[in-house]
Amino acid sequence: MNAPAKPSALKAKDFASDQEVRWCPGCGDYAILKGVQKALADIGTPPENVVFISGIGCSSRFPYYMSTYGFHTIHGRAPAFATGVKLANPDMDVWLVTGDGDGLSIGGNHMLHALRRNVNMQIMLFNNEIYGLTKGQYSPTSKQGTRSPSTPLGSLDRPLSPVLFALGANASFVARAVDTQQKHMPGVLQRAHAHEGASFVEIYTNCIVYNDGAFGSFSEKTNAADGELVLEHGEPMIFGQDRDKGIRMKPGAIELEVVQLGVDGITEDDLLRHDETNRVLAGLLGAMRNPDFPVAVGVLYCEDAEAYDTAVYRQVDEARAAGGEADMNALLRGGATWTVGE
Amino acid sequence: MNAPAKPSALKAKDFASDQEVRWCPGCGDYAILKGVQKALADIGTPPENVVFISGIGCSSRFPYYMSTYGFHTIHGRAPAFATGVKLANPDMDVWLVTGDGDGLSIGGNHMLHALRRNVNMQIMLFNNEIYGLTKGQYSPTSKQGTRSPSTPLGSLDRPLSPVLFALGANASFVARAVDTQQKHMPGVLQRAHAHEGASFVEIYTNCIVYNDGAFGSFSEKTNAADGELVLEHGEPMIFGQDRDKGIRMKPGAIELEVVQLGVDGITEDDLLRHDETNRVLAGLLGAMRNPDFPVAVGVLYCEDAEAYDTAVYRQVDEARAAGGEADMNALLRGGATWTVGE
Amino acid sequence: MVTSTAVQLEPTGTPREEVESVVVRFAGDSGDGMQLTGSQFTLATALAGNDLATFPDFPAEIRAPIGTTFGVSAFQINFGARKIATAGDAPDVLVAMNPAALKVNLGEVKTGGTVIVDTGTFTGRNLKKAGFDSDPLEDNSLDGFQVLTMDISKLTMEAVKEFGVSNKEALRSKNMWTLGLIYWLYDRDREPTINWLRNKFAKLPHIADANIAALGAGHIYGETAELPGDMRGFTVRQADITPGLYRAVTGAEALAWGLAAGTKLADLRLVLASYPITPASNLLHILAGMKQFDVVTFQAEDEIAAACSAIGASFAGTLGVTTSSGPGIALKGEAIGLAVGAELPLVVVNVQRAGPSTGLPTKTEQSDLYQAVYGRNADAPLVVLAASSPANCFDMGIEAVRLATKYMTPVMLLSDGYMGNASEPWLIPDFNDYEPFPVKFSAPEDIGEGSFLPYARDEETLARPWARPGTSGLQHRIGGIEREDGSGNISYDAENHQRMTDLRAAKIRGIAKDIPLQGVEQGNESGQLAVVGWGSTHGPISRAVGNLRDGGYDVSHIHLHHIWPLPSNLGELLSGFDQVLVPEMNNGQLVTVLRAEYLVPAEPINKVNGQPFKITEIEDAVKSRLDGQSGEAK
Amino acid sequence: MVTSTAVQLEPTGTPREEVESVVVRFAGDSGDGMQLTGSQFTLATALAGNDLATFPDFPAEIRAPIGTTFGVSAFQINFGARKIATAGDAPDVLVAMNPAALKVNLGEVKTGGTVIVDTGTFTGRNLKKAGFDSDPLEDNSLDGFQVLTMDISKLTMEAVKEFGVSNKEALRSKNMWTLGLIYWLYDRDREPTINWLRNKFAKLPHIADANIAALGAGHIYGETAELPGDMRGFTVRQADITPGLYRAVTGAEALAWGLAAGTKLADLRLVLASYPITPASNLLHILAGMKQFDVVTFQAEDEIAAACSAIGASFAGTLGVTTSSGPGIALKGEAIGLAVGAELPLVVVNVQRAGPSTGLPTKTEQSDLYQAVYGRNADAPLVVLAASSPANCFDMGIEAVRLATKYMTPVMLLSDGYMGNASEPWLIPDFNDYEPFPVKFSAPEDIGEGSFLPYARDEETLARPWARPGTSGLQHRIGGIEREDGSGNISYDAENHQRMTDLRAAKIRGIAKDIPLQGVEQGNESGQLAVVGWGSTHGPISRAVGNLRDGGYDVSHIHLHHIWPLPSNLGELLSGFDQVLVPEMNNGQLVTVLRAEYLVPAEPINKVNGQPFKITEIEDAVKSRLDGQSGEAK
Ligand SMILES: Cc1ncc(C[n+]2csc(CCOP(=O)(O)OP(=O)(O)O)c2C)c(N)n1
Ligand SMILES: Cc1ncc(C[n+]2csc(CCOP(=O)(O)OP(=O)(O)O)c2C)c(N)n1
Ligand code: SF4
Ligand code: SF4
Ligand SMILES: [Mg+2]
Ligand SMILES: [Mg+2]
Repeated sequence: MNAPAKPSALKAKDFASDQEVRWCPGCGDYAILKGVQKALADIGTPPENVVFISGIGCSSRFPYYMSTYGFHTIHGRAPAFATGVKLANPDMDVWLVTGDGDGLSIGGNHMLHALRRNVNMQIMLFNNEIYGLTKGQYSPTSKQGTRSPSTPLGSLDRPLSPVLFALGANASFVARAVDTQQKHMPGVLQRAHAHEGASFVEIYTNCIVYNDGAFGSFSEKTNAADGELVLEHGEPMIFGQDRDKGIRMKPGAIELEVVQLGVDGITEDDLLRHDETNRVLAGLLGAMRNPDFPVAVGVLYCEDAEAYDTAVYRQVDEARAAGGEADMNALLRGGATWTVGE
Repeated sequence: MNAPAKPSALKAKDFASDQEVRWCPGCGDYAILKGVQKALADIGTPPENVVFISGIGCSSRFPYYMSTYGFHTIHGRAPAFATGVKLANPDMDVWLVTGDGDGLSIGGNHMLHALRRNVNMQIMLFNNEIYGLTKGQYSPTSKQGTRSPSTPLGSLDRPLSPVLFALGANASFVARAVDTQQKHMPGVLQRAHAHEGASFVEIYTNCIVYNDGAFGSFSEKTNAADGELVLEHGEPMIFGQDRDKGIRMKPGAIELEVVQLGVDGITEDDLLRHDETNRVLAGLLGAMRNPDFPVAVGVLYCEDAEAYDTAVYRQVDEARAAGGEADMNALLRGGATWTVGE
Repeated sequence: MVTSTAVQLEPTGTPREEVESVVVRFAGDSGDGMQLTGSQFTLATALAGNDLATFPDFPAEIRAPIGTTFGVSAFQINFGARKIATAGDAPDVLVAMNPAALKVNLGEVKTGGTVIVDTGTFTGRNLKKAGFDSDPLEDNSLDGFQVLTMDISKLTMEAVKEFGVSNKEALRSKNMWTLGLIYWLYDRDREPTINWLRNKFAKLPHIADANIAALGAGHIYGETAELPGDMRGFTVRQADITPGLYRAVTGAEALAWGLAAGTKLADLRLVLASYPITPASNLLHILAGMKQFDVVTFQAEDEIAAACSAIGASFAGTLGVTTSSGPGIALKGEAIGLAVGAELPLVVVNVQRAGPSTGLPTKTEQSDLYQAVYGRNADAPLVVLAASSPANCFDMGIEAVRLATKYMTPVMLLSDGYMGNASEPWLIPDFNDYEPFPVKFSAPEDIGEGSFLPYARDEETLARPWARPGTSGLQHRIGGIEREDGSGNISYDAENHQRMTDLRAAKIRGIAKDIPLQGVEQGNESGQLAVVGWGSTHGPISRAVGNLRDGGYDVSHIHLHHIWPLPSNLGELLSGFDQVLVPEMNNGQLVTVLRAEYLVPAEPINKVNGQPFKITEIEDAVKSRLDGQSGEAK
Repeated sequence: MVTSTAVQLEPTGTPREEVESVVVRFAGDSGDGMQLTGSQFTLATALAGNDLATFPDFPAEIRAPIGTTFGVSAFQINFGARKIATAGDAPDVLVAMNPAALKVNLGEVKTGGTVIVDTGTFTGRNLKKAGFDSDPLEDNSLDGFQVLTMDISKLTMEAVKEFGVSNKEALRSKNMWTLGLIYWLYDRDREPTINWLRNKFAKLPHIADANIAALGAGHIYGETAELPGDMRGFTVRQADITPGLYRAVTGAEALAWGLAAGTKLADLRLVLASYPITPASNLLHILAGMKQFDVVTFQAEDEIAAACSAIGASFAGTLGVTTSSGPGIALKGEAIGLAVGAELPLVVVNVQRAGPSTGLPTKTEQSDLYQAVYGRNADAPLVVLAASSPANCFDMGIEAVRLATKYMTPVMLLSDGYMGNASEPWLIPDFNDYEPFPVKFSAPEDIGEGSFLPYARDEETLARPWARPGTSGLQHRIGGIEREDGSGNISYDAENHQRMTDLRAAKIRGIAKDIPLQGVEQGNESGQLAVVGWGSTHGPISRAVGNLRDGGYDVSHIHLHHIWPLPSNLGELLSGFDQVLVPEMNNGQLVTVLRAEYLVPAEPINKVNGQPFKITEIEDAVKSRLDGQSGEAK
């Protein structure tokens, strides 16, 4: 699952289409576009074998800006369209772009089922915690109390955490990246690509118009070191400007705590080491939120499992091997027949 | 949240309608009907203040058999109808009946959002791991490899666990019951009723026609003691015919293990005590499956939180208090106006 | 002449009465195996050389409590020496395996018809369950019928006792005993059923033996027992049927095979994405077993996902198909609109059921025509086809694939619950006789210097090109926002939207040039009255018009398989009739389309009770219009 | 006579030319504040006593890069001394704040019209962004127009520099400078705008001051600068308007208020469940701010949930309302079918947009009539209403609530993007003049001895009773499976299904008795040609027919507010005209319904480019039909 990127002659710009990019100036989606084009160049799949599928939303305009095949579909249904593409042709490298509204409000069910089925594709959920395209209504990831055109007195719903939702949906790969972190994002996307099955990547993105600064506590350069925990499989969980803080299991409890290295005799050995294969740990990490905890980014969870589309064609191949050549005339003549003579 | 049942003059039969029950003879849903009528009698809400809402499926015929108000709606959408009822009249005691197909296949999204919003109702998901009404296709909870009319070579999808899904959906109350366990079920339902917000109860039920015996390893009388762990808040996790087995955290790991009391010096004190308020523990318990683990039943998770409909009417009341009497003529005349004279 | 291959007809024992056609209905508890009994009788009847049509009528419950009226399952067959068009208006013979079956079905039996009853089930308890206040065998309820009572339960038990089967298993052979009796009554051969039993119970030979013994016992009972009245068995001559190899086929089978055949002719993989729903699920089940035909099936999480993944599959260069029934089709509307805008091939099958809303899932209706023709937001024209009989589903399946791929458009194909479940004899076609219509995907060399234009158009068909992902140089992006003519790029330009709207409409309208001119099934090309039908009303209309013409009425039968666009000559054709009558199992839908299109004063005959038309209902409607007319020839 | 309350009109400085009506279009970058400018001008114009109509035209992007053509935002107003029916076919005056605005809008300006340009933005970079190869101010592109060029950017900067605002803030006042100029041009009062600015920037007084200074500077520029040619400012006389208190109202506002007013008249709580979608979201936003009117709003997870929770709310005894646009309405189809079957009140509002599929969300169309009338599975009739103008939305909102609650039925109310966003002056009604229609819920005492029958019917309306959960003794169960007449229990009975289908149809058809007879808006009750319209085409048709009648043509204007059922006299009315013409912003939908219902040879005029009809388009269509006719009076 940790397949290294093949050397590739492709450049990021080979994945850019001729269409003018039309997000608001300063929108976080520009940075993600750059990060994705970089990741694709690193991965090296020829553009004609890549398909981008999206729903509806600002983020879902994404496919138009890629030089690959692309389908900008309808609101919330991108996982279903993408599943269809893989069922038709499992050789295509399918990337899905959705938003927090598209993917978790109207499209929550398709997301759920694409994840549990483990259809082989990369799902990038651009989470700006707001409906951008329809001008600023709150979304299922908006913080409680969000004032928006549809909630002038503040929203009342408890928000969803995309990664906890994905883990509950039995996803086999769950990761996080941040629009502003251009160094980190392509690596996460490469990991997602290398994974067989549905790879879910939540990408925080700043909607400068309707929800500016929602992630400033960790996405801004000055806050990243203290606000974020960058996960690496097998590595101890250290963070902080001075790399002097860590995460461990609170003794005697089933919860995490932040500790200070060097204080009370705490050393690196006391810290949790990241284990990507532990779904429960992923849940603990995914639930960490500023300011009490750093926000975990990178690969939270990764589990080996057969991809759905692979299994589908395994069954097709087995049926063909067992059933012999498919003969339409034989099919029509199977079972009880009788002849009426001249 | 542990409100004791009020003494009630109502009997189970006061909740039975005059309609003939039309499930297959031997269907587990009969037992659930009995359990629910018993629980309602114990709770004591007058039938006219109770509303049963269901989707479509064998299980969803439920409302016709209750002497309360009832609405048998359309496939998968019961949580949305129920939300509407609570928005219209938060005083109604709303119970939702759905199946594993109704509630988690077509209806997964509404379930997700009803749970995270924490709309005050009891959601009973009758999980028989199959589509009963449409004659036996596999469902999202069917085990991988299930042979059914739509998967003659075996199903390929990874199943969902309803309780893990609910936890990932940020549900505030998650529990489990079993059709055959008539002593246990009413208590769980009472707890669900006492909880403010969306109470999710997975109820295993046997589809005698299309999936007979799916839960035999713990739902049959002879297997229950060894196959099941009955959860009680604050109590150590002990199970087994001889109450000699227990559950503890595996030392040094974030996972559970089954241990034998008395062996290797293990005592009750080594065992986990159930803590309903720990969502991560609930996830660990919800994931336990036969034969390696007992199946956890009872209240897995329960958290205090304001119900959505309560909050909605809080805002309405605040707006009324602030805005004064609602005057339609004043509304129409608000803002810029001008007079055209005779 | 009929030769039944590898089957020897038994010599007839007693002198038999000859009849031209008969309607038999088997009715019993859901657990009594009436559907099996019916299909075995169908096969035996086909082998005997009769023409036939059948109507299975399932209960809505999976397994209703035994003995209740709502648990009654029935199977009706109409067979004869002449062309049989419907399953028959009213049974000549009713077999009632229990009181509930009698209760539910007696009302439909022809006056003077025969009622065969298993007295073994007429216990007080069962009578009560069926809602009888007194025993209908003892009061006068059955006056006017020829009643044959026998204790089939007991007779079966006796017949099978030597095979060491349990009581329960023994009683399960009752249906075979009954079948044996009916075989005797109509002089059918038992051999194919015996073979079928041996095969079905290959692993349980004692069960096979018991069933075969019961079958034989019922037959012997007919031969030897003193049946009341002048009942001495019947002969139904062989019908005059086109020679060839036949099979029985249900609409579900024929449609599934037709779709697979169509994609083979188009040289495509078929990707079926569906969500179970009565009565469409069978299509999913059948295609799920056809993986060797390059058929991939997918049970989606809901109908929306099914439609969307089918469209995704079409985008990826295979044929996406999605199947459902009315309420499920409603959910697919938004996605179908995308397929219209994106101009991707897609076949949407609607096996209609009685509505509105959940309605009566197990009952038939053809009330989704409005939905098919008009049921989308905005101007979103597509092709609508309707099969007319179980066997016709095969050809309509192929036609749907042909039009979808040739014109890059969604095609809505309408079947219904009746057609889907009923079976009819089918002269099996030779697949090699079908003209292939392989899809030509765009190739890199097609585009020359410029870049690929996904919304360039074929001059003749107005179809856009289809470029398969994976093809180098043809990368393109499409979507639901209005697309620029040619490039397909997003365009908010006003005139482009007008042009694209016009093009989409013209493309679909133009298909009228590519479908057969509308013919007249029976009768003249003009005259006093045309009965215009579509879908599974074909059978009753065809028989009714035949009868009426035999009776001297100037009536013609016009049957539509192409609902949208309509055949280009239809308007002219209809204008040649004084009256146009449109029988529909809905509240009047095709009639609206015809009136709007052609301003012909077409009138509806509606039936919305979940049952197919009776022949007499159509006859009466025509007669009431023509008999009133002054002077002229009837 | 017009008196503007509390506002003094400034004395006119220069001698002015009198004109009867004028069309002005403000166009600029999305960031230039054109919508604000437009609405301020609208208010000032209303205060000046003119009649008016407006058309805001937003870009599809939230914030397109500055200076691009797809980022252009425009606002058009037509005002005059006579009745104004539309926002005007072609601008007399175009204000172009940058090259892109000029590029996009110039084509529509009337020949000889005036073009006002901010030269400060005509930099090489901006010209390129707008797609100009050469500077249109320097080549001959503007020949034939009266061009007023001035460096508005610079003039504004100078006017505001004393207020210590940043450059960026200063430039943001450009729109006020421009508004000042136009105020001068048409002799409008600045005072209300000044008050509005003070109010809006109450917390930023220096910004308010800067804007007010810019407004004044633009005005002074007009008064003092040497404007080219004979441009000397215009006077538009006050129109002859019904006296009373007026306000400007958008369709969204009027509709939201109408729904709230309707539920008040029905004595019900309103529960609005909706999912955001352009151009319907405003309804949700407005109602979300009306909690004190016993309005509960709910942003559901999708449109299906929105429809279902609205229906749930109706089941619970409040009025469920759900609002959306075409694609969202498509998703609600299945749920609406349940409301039809369950016979629950429900108001479904469709603010139509251009389609199919995602289409052009910010452009207008009226192409969802098919979907409204026919777009469900099975026979599922409901009421369809259509508002005809922004202000009319108020009354139609009330009418929707009245019919839904009186007849226990879903009502589909059609608005459109144009109507929703456009504003018009509204003679504010007195809410006390509206007749209340309080719902009478079933009460325990109604049922006497027997049990409650949820499908008993009112003899006159055929409506079933409405029993509110919480009412003792009226517990009942309903659902989507066919319900037994009376008891509402599940019934698979064939004749019951027929009866219920007939009852549902008869109930809706019967509503024709409860709606106004169709009148003629202009012209005679019979004659050569009737133009039949619905929805927001009311404006252009009304003006076109007026013009035509002034020109001696025998034309009448018939406008439908009730689409289904149709008014009972409509067929007869239409039959009195030789020709019937149906202009629609779709590919011909109402025309289909009229042809099918009445067999009248109605002909369509279609326009599907996302823009409202121009008056001349309708005039031309009528003339081409009537001018060709021999001999008779035009
Ligand atoms: C069926 C349907 N319902 C609603 C809409 C309107 N709509 C378009 S995008 C969107 C939400 C976008 O939010 P999100 O997915 O978070 O994307 P963002 O714009 O924030 O990137 C909505 C409600 C639609 N296009 N189609
Ligand atoms: C829109 C729609 N799609 C499909 C169906 C058919 N359908 C009815 S119930 C059901 C699944 C039932 O499964 P489940 O929810 O598990 O209930 P069970 O019968 O097992 O209790 C399906 C697919 C329907 N009624 N409506
Ligand atoms: S509205 Fe927000 S999310 Fe959309 S393009 Fe603008 S900044 Fe980005
Ligand atoms: S099919 Fe299964 S779930 Fe449905 S009623 Fe029968 S036993 Fe119960
Ligand atoms: Mg978003
Ligand atoms: Mg189930």
